[in-house]
Amino acid sequence: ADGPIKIGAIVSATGPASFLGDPQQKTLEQYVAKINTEGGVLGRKLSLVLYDDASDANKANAFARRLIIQDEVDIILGASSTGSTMAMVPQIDAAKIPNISLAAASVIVEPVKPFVFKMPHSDRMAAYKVLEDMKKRGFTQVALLSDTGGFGKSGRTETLKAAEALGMKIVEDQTYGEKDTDMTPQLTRAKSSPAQAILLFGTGQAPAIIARNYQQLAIKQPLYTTHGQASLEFVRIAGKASEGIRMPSPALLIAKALPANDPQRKVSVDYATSYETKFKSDVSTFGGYAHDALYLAVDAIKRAGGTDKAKVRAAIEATKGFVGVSGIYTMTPQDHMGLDNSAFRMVEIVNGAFKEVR
Amino acid sequence: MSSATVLKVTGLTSGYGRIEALRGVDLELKAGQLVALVGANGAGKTTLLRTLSGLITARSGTVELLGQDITRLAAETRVRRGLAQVLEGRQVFGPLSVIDNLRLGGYTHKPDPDRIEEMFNLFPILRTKKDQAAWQLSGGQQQMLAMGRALMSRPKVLLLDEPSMGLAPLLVKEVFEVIKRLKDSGVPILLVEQNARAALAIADHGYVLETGRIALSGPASELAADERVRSAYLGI
Amino acid sequence: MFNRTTYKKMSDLPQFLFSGLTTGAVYALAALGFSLIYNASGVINFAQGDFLMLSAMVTATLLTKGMALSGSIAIGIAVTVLVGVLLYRLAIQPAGNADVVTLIIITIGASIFIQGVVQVTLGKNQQVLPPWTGDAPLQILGAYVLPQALWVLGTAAVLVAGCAIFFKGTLTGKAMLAVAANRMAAMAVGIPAKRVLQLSFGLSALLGAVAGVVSAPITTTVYDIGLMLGMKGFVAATLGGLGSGVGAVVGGLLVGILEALVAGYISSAYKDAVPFVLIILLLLVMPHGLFGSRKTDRV
Amino acid sequence: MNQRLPLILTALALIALPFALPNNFMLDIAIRIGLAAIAVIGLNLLMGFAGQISIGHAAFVAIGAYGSAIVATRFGWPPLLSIPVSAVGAAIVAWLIAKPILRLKGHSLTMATLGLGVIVNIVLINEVDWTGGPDGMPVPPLAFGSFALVKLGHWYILVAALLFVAIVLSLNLFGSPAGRALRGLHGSEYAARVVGVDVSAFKVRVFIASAVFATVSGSLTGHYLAFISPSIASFAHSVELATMVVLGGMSSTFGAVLGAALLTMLPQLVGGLHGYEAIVFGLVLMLTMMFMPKGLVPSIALRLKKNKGK
Amino acid sequence: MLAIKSLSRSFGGVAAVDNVSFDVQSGHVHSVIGPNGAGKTTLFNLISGVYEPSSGEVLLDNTPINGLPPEELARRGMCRTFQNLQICMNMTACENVMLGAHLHANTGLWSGFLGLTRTADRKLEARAYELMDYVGVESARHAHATQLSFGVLKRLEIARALAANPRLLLLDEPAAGLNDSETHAVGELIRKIAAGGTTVLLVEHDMKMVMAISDHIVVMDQGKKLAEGTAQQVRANPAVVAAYLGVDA
Ligand SMILES: Nc1ncnc2c1ncn2[C@@H]1O[C@H](COP(=O)(O)OP(=O)(O)OP(=O)(O)O)[C@@H](O)[C@H]1O
Ligand SMILES: Nc1ncnc2c1ncn2[C@@H]1O[C@H](COP(=O)(O)OP(=O)(O)OP(=O)(O)O)[C@@H](O)[C@H]1O
Ligand SMILES: CC(C)C[C@H](N)C(=O)O
Ligand SMILES: [Mg+2]
Ligand SMILES: [Mg+2]
Repeated sequence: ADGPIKIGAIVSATGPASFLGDPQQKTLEQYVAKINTEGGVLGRKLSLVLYDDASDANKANAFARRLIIQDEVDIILGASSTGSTMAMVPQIDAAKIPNISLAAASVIVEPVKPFVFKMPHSDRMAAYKVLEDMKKRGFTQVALLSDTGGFGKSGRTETLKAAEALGMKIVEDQTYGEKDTDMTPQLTRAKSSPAQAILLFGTGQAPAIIARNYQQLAIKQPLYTTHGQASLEFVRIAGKASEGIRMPSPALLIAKALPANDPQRKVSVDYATSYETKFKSDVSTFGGYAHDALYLAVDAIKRAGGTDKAKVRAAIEATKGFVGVSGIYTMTPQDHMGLDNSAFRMVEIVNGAFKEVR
Repeated sequence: MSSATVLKVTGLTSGYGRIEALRGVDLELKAGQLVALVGANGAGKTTLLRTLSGLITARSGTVELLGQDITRLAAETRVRRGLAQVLEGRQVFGPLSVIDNLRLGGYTHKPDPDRIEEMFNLFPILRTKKDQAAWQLSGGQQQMLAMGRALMSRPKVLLLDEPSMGLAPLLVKEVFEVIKRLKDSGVPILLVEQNARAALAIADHGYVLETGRIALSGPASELAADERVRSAYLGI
Repeated sequence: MFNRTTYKKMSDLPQFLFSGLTTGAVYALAALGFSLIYNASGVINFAQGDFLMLSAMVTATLLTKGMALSGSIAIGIAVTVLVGVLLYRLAIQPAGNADVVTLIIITIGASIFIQGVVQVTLGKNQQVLPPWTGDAPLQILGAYVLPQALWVLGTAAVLVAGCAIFFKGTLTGKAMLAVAANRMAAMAVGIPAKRVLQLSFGLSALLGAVAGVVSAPITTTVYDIGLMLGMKGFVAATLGGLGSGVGAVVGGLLVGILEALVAGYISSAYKDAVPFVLIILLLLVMPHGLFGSRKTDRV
Repeated sequence: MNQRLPLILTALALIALPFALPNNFMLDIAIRIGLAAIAVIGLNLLMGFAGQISIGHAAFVAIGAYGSAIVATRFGWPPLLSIPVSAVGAAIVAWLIAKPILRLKGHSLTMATLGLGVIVNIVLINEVDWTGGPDGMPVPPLAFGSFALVKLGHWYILVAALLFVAIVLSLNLFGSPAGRALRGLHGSEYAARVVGVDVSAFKVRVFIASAVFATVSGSLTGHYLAFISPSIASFAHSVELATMVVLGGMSSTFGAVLGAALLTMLPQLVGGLHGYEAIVFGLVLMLTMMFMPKGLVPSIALRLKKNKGK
Repeated sequence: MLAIKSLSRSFGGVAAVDNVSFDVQSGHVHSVIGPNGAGKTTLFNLISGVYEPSSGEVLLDNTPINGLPPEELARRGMCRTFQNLQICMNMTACENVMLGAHLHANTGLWSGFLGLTRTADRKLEARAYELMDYVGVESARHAHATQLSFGVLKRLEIARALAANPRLLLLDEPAAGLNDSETHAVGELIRKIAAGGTTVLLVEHDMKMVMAISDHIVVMDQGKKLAEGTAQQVRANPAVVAAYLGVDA
């Protein structure tokens, strides 16, 4: 009787953030088709309306309006980056349409906005996870290298705060541009500083180059990055230089190594295999967020019994123990991310693969 | 001197965009001849020469060079076949040196240092400025350079668009002498000159162009004596 | 802000300089391509950066398909040169006597188009080429230098010398300058203007292509890296004096070194802004760049 | 030349448009086009009239957007005041940098404007406390006293009215002595100077004027989108603005509007062609310029004239 | 009204103008002649503020004007044409002439934006048409500058300079590209301009015109002043004949 359920999505399929948006687009298309062949949701088919904001926040804003007014979608997934998400928020608020963002920064859900939710672990959680691991290894002086994009910038702020809270010291605080091709000057300064470890906070292409620069300079201090690098793609580009790098990551990257009783194992392995078979490229956690967002939305729509926006919103907020590839989500009116630090695992790159550090 | 026709133009029309600047021009240049083309500003003289050398494409009509139809040929092919032109308003290659300007005049031919030397002898001032950028030359010096550049290719047919413009009286005389000498050495020349009197004086034949059409033609001496020509172009 | 100025060691200087030189050499090669097309047509080719990207992307893709490095590089370069020539033949030449700004917009369109095609056919993933002669860094004056960086510097030197000889020593090179100075006069002396322009696009695509494959082992490549490289190349070319080969190289190296020194000694946050401020100041003193020719018209 | 007719037609078109548009989404696009067009009309004064190419003009759009947003949020001024304040601020910035920068010619100038854009972009990214950094910042709605502008229809009326004013101003300037002085210094600086045109003063003035157009457009854009991020000052956005000018036709006021319209709509039109957007977009850009090298409006005008002639 | 005092300018060691002095009487037609490369155009460029002199002085109405930019000189009543055409190719012929009247129009940006100059502009346009008729390019009334032939552009420049209503008019080879009849007409035009009270400084290679209309002639050669005087005096000067005129001039 009812028409299809319209899922709107805005991702950065092109532009500097395409490493995020591209797997997200692929994932969404693949899984919407999959759900439809399995009979849809509540007897209705899903119909995906996806736009590429080309990594431009203003375009994201325009497309959000288009999804709302023209395409009349029932829910919006995305955007890929914090900037694009924040540019959409005013429209989301005004239209009172549920939104699940695929971007990380805490600002997206702090303060809580009634209709805005997000999937990835926040930069703050990453900062704590990394600094705590450093502290465990006895490092208290840290050199920080962050990119000037949204993720790096707020990651830097969170790291500075976390360091203070943990009684650690950021002795070198360097930045770089997302499109830079040489970060040896910044690393040289980190190398000459009394830092005992280096934290790289950023996403995109530069970190792989940084890893190579790090190797070139024969730096001794261990290098940490964040879930912004959580993909084998990073290992492929950085090559040998990625050996020994540690980062916090969702379970997805170590899916096959998870114990059989781990609740995330099945869903993670399934997603990783089907993505890798279909697209012949490495699965990434970024696509994983899209996977989770889609299933979370579907789950909420089922529980809401339809696409009434207020009901779906309430259903998302009431999510409990939803098992995704990125973690196990439990939303509350105060927490629109629904993850805690346990969903984050510290991994290290060993022989070109991710190994969980215990 | 009745000999072969080197350049034969029939029913030539040409122009710019919506403007039709030439409307069916017939003209002939015979071997060893110097033909003068006169006409008021905007009559279409420059347009005619540019169409002949292929800088503008003809809209209809034909141009034959040494018996071959060249109406559709590219400018560089025409140069290679022996056509050379001195452009109106000098048009030197400003940033390039004087000597490079001359070298490029012989672009379609083998490098020819002797010829450069000949040009320097013809216009000694160019020798003293040979390494200077052409834009630094005075107006008249640039005009000499333009002439020298055109002669570099040892043309078989020469089109001259106001070669005496901006030259001092002594040099005007000299340039006219050069033209005469070239003609005597057997190079047929089509000469556009505002200095109609001097042009007709050395020409064998003349054409008067008015708003894109040939209004008059005949032996140069007859034209120079023609009442209409005298009042309209010779300032008498 | 704490710690901004804490650990600035003079002993790091050689490292900064070498880093700057290497990035600078890539900028220089991009700048050289700009200068070449500019010399022949007065056009700023916004697709210049995409030439660097294209050759590296094609090469990387062929490598993953199992082809040998040298063969992949050869094809990568050949494809790029072909694209350069086609850009002229299919997009610039048909526009006829259009204004330079119009032609510039066409190159912007071409840049977007090329990126679009690469992204659809070769993918959006970051790619990297293996270094030509190993990746064990060498120690020079206390700085760690990748062998590939020496390749970049050497290639830049060779190409610059080649360009200098081409423009100073060959008639074709001069004809190229003549076409830019006065297209009509060039045609009138028998210079085949279209062929010369086509050559200039082909050559600058070649410069870009070589720059792309020689630098990709260090910088990595991705379909949209051209914009950044193009912008830096343009800055370098203007700084050195657009149209001057030496200028392109000096400009490129200077921009690279400035970036490295500012990042190393002043502020990595403002590392892109500080060089721009300096460059603008320099242009105010030398409006035609370091090696640019002065005006070329008289009244 | 009759100036009235095109203006009357424009007014009619602007009035009729909302009734012709099928839905609010189209109205939204129309508003965005209008906002962009105001900036492009201003840039056309600088590029089309005076021939000073700028690929850093997005800096002024950004100054308008952020200026207005910062004044409104950090100081709590009413937006109605924050817009003129940021326009004045931008004018002062423009005035300060215009004189030295506009002494440069050709590509050096282009490069300097590029630098200006990059510098503004970097400042916006780095001064997080003021601008929210790369994540951008929210902008309060435009309010007149207690009446806040949120309805699309209201926005349309405001933007259409301002666009109309901008068109009138630009057309007026074109045919005035000041406009001739600007176009004259574009054609030949020497010629303009010997007849008494104070070239540098005129360049400075038109730079400021075009900055103010951009600022007003930027402020309104910020309020309209309710959110701004540094990408508004990006190199790509600057190039987009310059492209709009050339695409529409250098020095043509209606061309500026058409250029803005085309480049604003195109991404929306090709938005569904996943992966192929860039290819189509690039092709359209190239083909338009190849077959209408003088830009849309002059080329179309020429064609119309030709047909009439026949 | 104009006094040139020991004016010099060199380019890379070559003295293009070398210690030249002379006075120009108001209301006269004053010509500067000399071989190609003698320094005439450079002299014009020095007087009109395009170049700055290496040494020496230019006085206009007894006040030094060295180093003043062209636009300031225009305000003081000087205007010129160029040997290398400087026509604004992005405007119509008529607009080029109207541009000449810049100093006599309301050129405020605000007035422009607000359209306050419409009526005044109509008058300017009428005046421009008048001037175009006056210099004999009435056929170009509705043409765009790009559509005109060289000779027409040359005269259009004179019309533009006249539109400025200058007290001192510098003409650099106004007859180049004109035929004898047209040259004759321009000669008469210059006389008329002078009769109207405008001082004319003329560079020209057409001796017939120069001799016919000049009140005073300065001869230059290799940057230096070679001779000076009336047409008869100059013509009789053997040095001038040798360097420039040739025997049968
Ligand atoms: N580039 C152009 N675009 C449009 N029309 C042009 C162009 N050049 C010349 N014309 C027009 O074509 C006609 C012929 O011009 P042309 O230059 O051939 O005349 P001309 O006889 O050489 O004149 P002059 O003696 O002034 O040099 C004129 O009406 C002129 O206005
Ligand atoms: N900007 C410059 N740079 C170098 N040399 C110059 C420059 N301007 C003029 N010259 C030189 O100064 C000399 C005088 O030039 P100028 O143009 O004044 O001559 P002119 O008398 O006007 O000659 P013509 O009658 O040929 O126009 C020439 O030899 C010229 O090469
Ligand atoms: C790690 C990514 C999911 C974060 C993303 N780059 C952002 O801007 O928030
Ligand atoms: Mg002519
Ligand atoms: Mg001269």
